[in-house]
Amino acid sequence: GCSQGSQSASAAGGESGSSAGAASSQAAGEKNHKVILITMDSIDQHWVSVDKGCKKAVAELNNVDYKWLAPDKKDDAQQIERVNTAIADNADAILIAANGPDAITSALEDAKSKGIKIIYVDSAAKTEGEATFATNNEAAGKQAGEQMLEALQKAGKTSGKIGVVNVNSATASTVAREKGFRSAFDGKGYELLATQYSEGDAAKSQDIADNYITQGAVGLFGANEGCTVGVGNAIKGSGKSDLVGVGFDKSDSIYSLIKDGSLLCTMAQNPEVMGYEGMKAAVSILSGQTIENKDVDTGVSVLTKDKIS
Amino acid sequence: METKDRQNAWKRFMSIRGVGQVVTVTAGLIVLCIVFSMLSSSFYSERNVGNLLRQIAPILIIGIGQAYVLITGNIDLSIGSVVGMSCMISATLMTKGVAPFAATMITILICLGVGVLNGTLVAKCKVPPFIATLGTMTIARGVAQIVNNNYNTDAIGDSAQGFRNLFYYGKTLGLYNTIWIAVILFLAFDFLLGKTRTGRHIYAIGSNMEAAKLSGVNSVNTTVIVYVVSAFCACVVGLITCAIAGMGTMDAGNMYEMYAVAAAAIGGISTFGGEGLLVGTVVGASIWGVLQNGLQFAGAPVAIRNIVIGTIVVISVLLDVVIRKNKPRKKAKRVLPVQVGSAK
Amino acid sequence: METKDRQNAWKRFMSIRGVGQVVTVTAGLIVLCIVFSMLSSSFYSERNVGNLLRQIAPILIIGIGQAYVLITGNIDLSIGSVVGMSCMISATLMTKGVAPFAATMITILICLGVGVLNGTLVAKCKVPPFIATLGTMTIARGVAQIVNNNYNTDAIGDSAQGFRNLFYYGKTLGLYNTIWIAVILFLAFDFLLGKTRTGRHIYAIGSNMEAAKLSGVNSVNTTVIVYVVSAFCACVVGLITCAIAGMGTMDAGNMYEMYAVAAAAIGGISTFGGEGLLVGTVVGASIWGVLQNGLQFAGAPVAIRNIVIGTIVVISVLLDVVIRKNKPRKKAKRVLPVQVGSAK
Amino acid sequence: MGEYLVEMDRICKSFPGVKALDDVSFRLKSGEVLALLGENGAGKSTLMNVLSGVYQKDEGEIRLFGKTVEDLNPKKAQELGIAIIHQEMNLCRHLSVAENIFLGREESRCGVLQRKDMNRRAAEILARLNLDIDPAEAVGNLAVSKQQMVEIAKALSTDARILIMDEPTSALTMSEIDELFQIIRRLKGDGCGIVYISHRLEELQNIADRVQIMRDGRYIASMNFADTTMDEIIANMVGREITEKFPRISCPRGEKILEVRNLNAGKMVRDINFDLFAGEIVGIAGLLGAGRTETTRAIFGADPKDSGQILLDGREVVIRRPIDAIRGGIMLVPEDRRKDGLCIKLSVQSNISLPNLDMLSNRFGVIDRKKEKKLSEKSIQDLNIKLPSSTVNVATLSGGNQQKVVVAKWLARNSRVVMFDEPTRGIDVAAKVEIYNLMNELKKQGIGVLFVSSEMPEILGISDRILVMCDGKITGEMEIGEASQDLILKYATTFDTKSGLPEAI
Ligand SMILES: Nc1ncnc2c1ncn2[C@@H]1O[C@H](COP(=O)(O)OP(=O)(O)OP(=O)(O)O)[C@@H](O)[C@H]1O
Ligand SMILES: Nc1ncnc2c1ncn2[C@@H]1O[C@H](COP(=O)(O)OP(=O)(O)OP(=O)(O)O)[C@@H](O)[C@H]1O
Ligand SMILES: O[C@@H]1[C@H](O)[C@H](O)OC[C@H]1O
Ligand SMILES: [Mg+2]
Ligand SMILES: [Mg+2]
Repeated sequence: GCSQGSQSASAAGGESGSSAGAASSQAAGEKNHKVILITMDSIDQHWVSVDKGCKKAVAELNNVDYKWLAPDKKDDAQQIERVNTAIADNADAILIAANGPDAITSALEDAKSKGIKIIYVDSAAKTEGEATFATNNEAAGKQAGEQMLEALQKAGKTSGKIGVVNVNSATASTVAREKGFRSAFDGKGYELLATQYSEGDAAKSQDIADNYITQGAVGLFGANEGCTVGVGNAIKGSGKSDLVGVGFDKSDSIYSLIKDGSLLCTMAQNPEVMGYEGMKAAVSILSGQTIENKDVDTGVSVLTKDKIS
Repeated sequence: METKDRQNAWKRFMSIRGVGQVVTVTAGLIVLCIVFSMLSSSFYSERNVGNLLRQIAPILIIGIGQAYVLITGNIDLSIGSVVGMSCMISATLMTKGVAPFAATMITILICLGVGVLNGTLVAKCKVPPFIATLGTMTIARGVAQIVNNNYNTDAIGDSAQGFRNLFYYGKTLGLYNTIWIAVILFLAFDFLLGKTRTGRHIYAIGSNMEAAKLSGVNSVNTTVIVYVVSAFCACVVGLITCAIAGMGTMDAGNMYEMYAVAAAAIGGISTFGGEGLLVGTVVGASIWGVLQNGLQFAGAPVAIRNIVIGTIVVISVLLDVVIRKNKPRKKAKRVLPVQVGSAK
Repeated sequence: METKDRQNAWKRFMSIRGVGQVVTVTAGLIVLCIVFSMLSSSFYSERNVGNLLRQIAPILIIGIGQAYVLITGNIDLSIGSVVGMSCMISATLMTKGVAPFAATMITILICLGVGVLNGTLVAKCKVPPFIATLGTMTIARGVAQIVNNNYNTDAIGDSAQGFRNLFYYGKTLGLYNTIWIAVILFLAFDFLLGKTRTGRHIYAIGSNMEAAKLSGVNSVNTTVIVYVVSAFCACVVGLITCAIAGMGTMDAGNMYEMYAVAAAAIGGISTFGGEGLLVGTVVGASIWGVLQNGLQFAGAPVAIRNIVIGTIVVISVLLDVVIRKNKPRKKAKRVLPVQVGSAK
Repeated sequence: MGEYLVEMDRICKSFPGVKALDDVSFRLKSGEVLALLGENGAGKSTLMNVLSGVYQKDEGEIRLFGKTVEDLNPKKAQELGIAIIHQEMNLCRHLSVAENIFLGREESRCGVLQRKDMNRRAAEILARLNLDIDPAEAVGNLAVSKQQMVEIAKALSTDARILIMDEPTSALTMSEIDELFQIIRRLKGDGCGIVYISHRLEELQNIADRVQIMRDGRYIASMNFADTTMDEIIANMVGREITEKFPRISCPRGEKILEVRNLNAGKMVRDINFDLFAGEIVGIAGLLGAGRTETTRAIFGADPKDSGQILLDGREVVIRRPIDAIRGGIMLVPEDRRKDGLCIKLSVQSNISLPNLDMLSNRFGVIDRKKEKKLSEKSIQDLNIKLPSSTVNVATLSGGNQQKVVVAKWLARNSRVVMFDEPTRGIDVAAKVEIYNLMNELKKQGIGVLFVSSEMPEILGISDRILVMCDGKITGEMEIGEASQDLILKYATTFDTKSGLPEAI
């Protein structure tokens, strides 16, 4: 059965998929922990995976009321509103992927002052949280750059133009990736073109990538899922198999672009781990335990053709 | 006879510019609140009511601005971008060390400039309002981006804590300051619209530009005024947004012009001009805010939320149309019928 | 005398619905192209021209739809959401194993439903078009989100390669298919608008709804038709978007309704209805596309781009207004009043 | 005369709040011209709109050519052979003449419009009307009278057996009216039935065979035109005798109030000079398009002036905008009341106070509601405007009362000069008399009255002095004693030789 006794459990559906049987075998009288996940948006597969990880933990833990509150797009004001809602909804802990380090800070401090525990997943904000489970984006970006550098050098292209497709200049995580990516080319003799922004829209990213290709770029970087799909498709459409495309995140579309050789690789984050570990940490803290590792790099894996079966 | 008189008085009351719609949607608002309270116990908690009112405030403020413009029969699509501009300019100035008060004043001045530009393009250059403000919408967004060199700003810092409290975090007499700001702006602009000469001129040019002009109304000035009011309201919301985040974000206010139209139109402001009561916008903004907030509490996914909100926008206007249809309507005529002697 | 005749012919040509504006903006387009070619050598390369045309195609297609609606004096704000809906529905179906052809047909059918709804709300229920389509815009976005349970879809897979080639990647006679689709749609809809009875009725209801109705024009049907055309165009662009990414993205088409208005309005379609030539939309969409593309080549930052584009939107319409203003006013007609006998 | 083409029995039609037709019957025979007469709001247009399918009747029976018909709509009525020229101009100004004529009945082959064919056929129809109009010209580019002729051409092009004309001549020129009458006679000869609605009773003697009179939505009388008199018709229309059609009063001429010196504004106001004295009504006569409206607008500041001076009570006043004129005490009751006179979505009170808000508000611009109410109620009383309360929308008033509101807004404040532009156009006899009385009242109070009119009888009947304009200039001036129609016409056609010959006389 589900959710007897707990009024707020599981009025949820879709976005806030409450885990099956979350409240069911709870000992009578003991209150469930209310944990709310707030992501940057509801669009990227990435967040779906974070949510999946959370749900997995919730199913194991069996004493959590879980909701996913997602803004419909990356927007600080919306994210802050979600935090306020979580406070009003009497959350015990908030798992949050901060859009940027500053904007959300006051709202989170407000939450903290109400005794709500903050755990960061994917991206942290400036105010201190109980723990952070995220990719080290700058390092991962640099890794992506090194992959591209290696491939270019192997193909004997020691100079040339490189295009960068990013979400916008406001999303801290992707800006860090770009920074890392660019740093890999310092002093290596390549010309990095001015960044173009696509809001993570795959079609827009592709128009931008097409234009880079026309400008004679030898390599293209996509800073998140939508950007990467656009880059991969543009390379595919150009028919130039010697173009090197490198991106971020994993999705079905990205896999097939890697498989058919349009993309060299993608930096696969581990969003499920972020969700799973984040949720577990939240519950530990709420039950009064302390956790050792407060800053966990959930790591990236470089997914190339041979690593995708 | 007496009941008929009373009936007539009621009918007449309902037929004043937009009163009918206001009554209908207020009823709708109450129903919504009841439904959401039933769906989630936290909805009607003290905490959430304060929160909810604070969420409604910015929508109300831009709704007021849009209502002014709509009553003159025009539209302002630049609202969202002006919010962004205001947010970015004030934040950039503060991060550069300008005192919050000075930063606020400079921001307001620049935003009013957009209003003047809009009004001039529409009234003086006769550019269709939709296109004129579509243009300034794009330009203002560009300005918001260029102001800090295409990056969101850093945190506006501790010296701006007063600013942040004033616009968002602080409370006065138990109510959030944001709510007070909305209340004060509403009262002021309702007074301006309802009780002053300028307000009358706004209705007049929305009802019949030519007749208003021939009655001595300066249509260019009046149009500029409404666009300036709209830009001012957007500017205030931009300052609030800056206070909320404590930093400038370039895409702040995205789509707000549409929320503003929705709030005003749900509240009975005719998009054809000449009619509507500002109090309707309060109800319209409240419906909008309650929907956003309540649907979150009810745990409705984004998709459902959009479908519900869209449907309510359409239905609220549909209701008004249905009500009007049953009201006697005069056909516009080139020649006016006259009833002499026989009229009682 | 003869030169005067020729002058008159020219004047008359320029005064036909929107021709003047088309001529002006075509000149502007040429100037833009020259400027960008000078700024960047790759702009005028064979590769980029093909590319550019392919980038223009979707804007042209939605521009055509919006132009139809604008000519009747209405507006369609739901275009962007229908693009998103079409993209998500077709992709979801294909990932679920539905054959591309069937998926395409089902998608088209559903999108046309939105058109019918829009037309009915506006023409039959008399909901102001701005509000009606603001509502359906929100609803359609909700549908786009709900269709795959609020997730972007997976890749549509290899079996859909034909679909992807047909709408985007393939070439026919040396030109990308996307360009052919735009050309064919343009020719078909230009024919419909310019050469058929339905087209005439579209202009008529935009020019004078009452008169058109009294002449037996079915205004409801005609309005529904234009909204269906608009939804169809948006649907095609949605399919193209799906073909581009090879997957469904929920926020595809965001803001496209505004691009569509800009393309149509720059091209001389009056936002007041009754006039405008579809060929203007080709020029309008081209200007829009050339700006986006050229500014990237010129390395202009996003912010500057927005400012340039916004300014060009305003100027293009301003030019038209100025030209119209300087058009010689009709010379006074001297005519005698009736004076048949005197009253007896 | 032939059998009945139309038999309408006991027709009722209500609009919310108004019973526009109450038990009205109507007959039309083939080969006759029936004049349908009545005051404004009597229900004439509504009856014809029911007949042509624009409105659905609530009760009653309609037989066409002897057969009962139900569910008429404009299209069906047209197919059955009914054509109507509506009272309101009903053309699409963006479309060409030919496109308008064939709107809703376009010819197409395999879906393709036959534009050339339609242009050719339109040219034929226009030629039959002796009209020199290019079928490809956009209607918006034509003069109003030509537009009206296009509407007539459109009606004729359907080869209808029943032709309804609702005030067809209100915008036509003399030669065009002659043309129209000839066509009516020809159609009559062909066995068509024609319904002719007009407030210009003088016209009837040229064409009417029979008259039917309506009042307050009811049938009043019907008779052969030859067997009745104009007085009887008017009495039937109004429900009482109108004793005096032009109630002139005489006042001594006082001092000079207004002086217009060398006024130039645009093409249609050229070197205008005249004076206006207290205690007189000065009529401005002229042909349609002589520039009278533009002259009043220029004086009032509604249009920009190129040069010239305006002196009020001997002192020069600078008028750049209407507000300057209003402050100085110069008022304009504009020509087109719907378009220029009223804010139709606002209350009567708001309309009356609109030009007077400066007097009603303090220096912060806050309106004193009590003062406003007093002012509007006083003018409502003074002008005898009939309404339930001053807060109702003007749209709910009957037309005559709406018109009084337009006048009232200008009389609420102390004025020195009031310019009336065509104040009686399209209104019925009784209402006209009220307007004349009002002008007389102003004249008695020593206010200068300028009275623009295209109706010769009223200009001659009411004015004390007459100015005649032609082609943007004042071409003649006369005291009422020396005035005559012929003299006015002579001055009204004194064109500059430079600017070519008059197009139509
Ligand atoms: N569409 C309508 N809605 C409501 N009332 C209407 C409508 N059309 C006409 N009426 C009312 O019906 C009555 C009859 O109007 P109608 O237009 O038939 O008069 P008319 O005899 O043609 O007058 P006129 O000489 O001024 O043209 C008037 O009181 C008018 O206000
Ligand atoms: N906005 C305009 N555009 C084109 N022509 C105009 C415009 N306004 C006025 N005219 C023309 O200028 C001429 C002078 O008009 P005006 O109204 O001053 O004449 P009038 O003597 O008052 O005639 P009427 O009796 O028709 O009012 C008319 O032929 C009119 O058609
Ligand atoms: O890791 C996140 C992910 O890539 C998303 O798609 O964009 C924002 C990032 O923070
Ligand atoms: Mg009538
Ligand atoms: Mg006139």
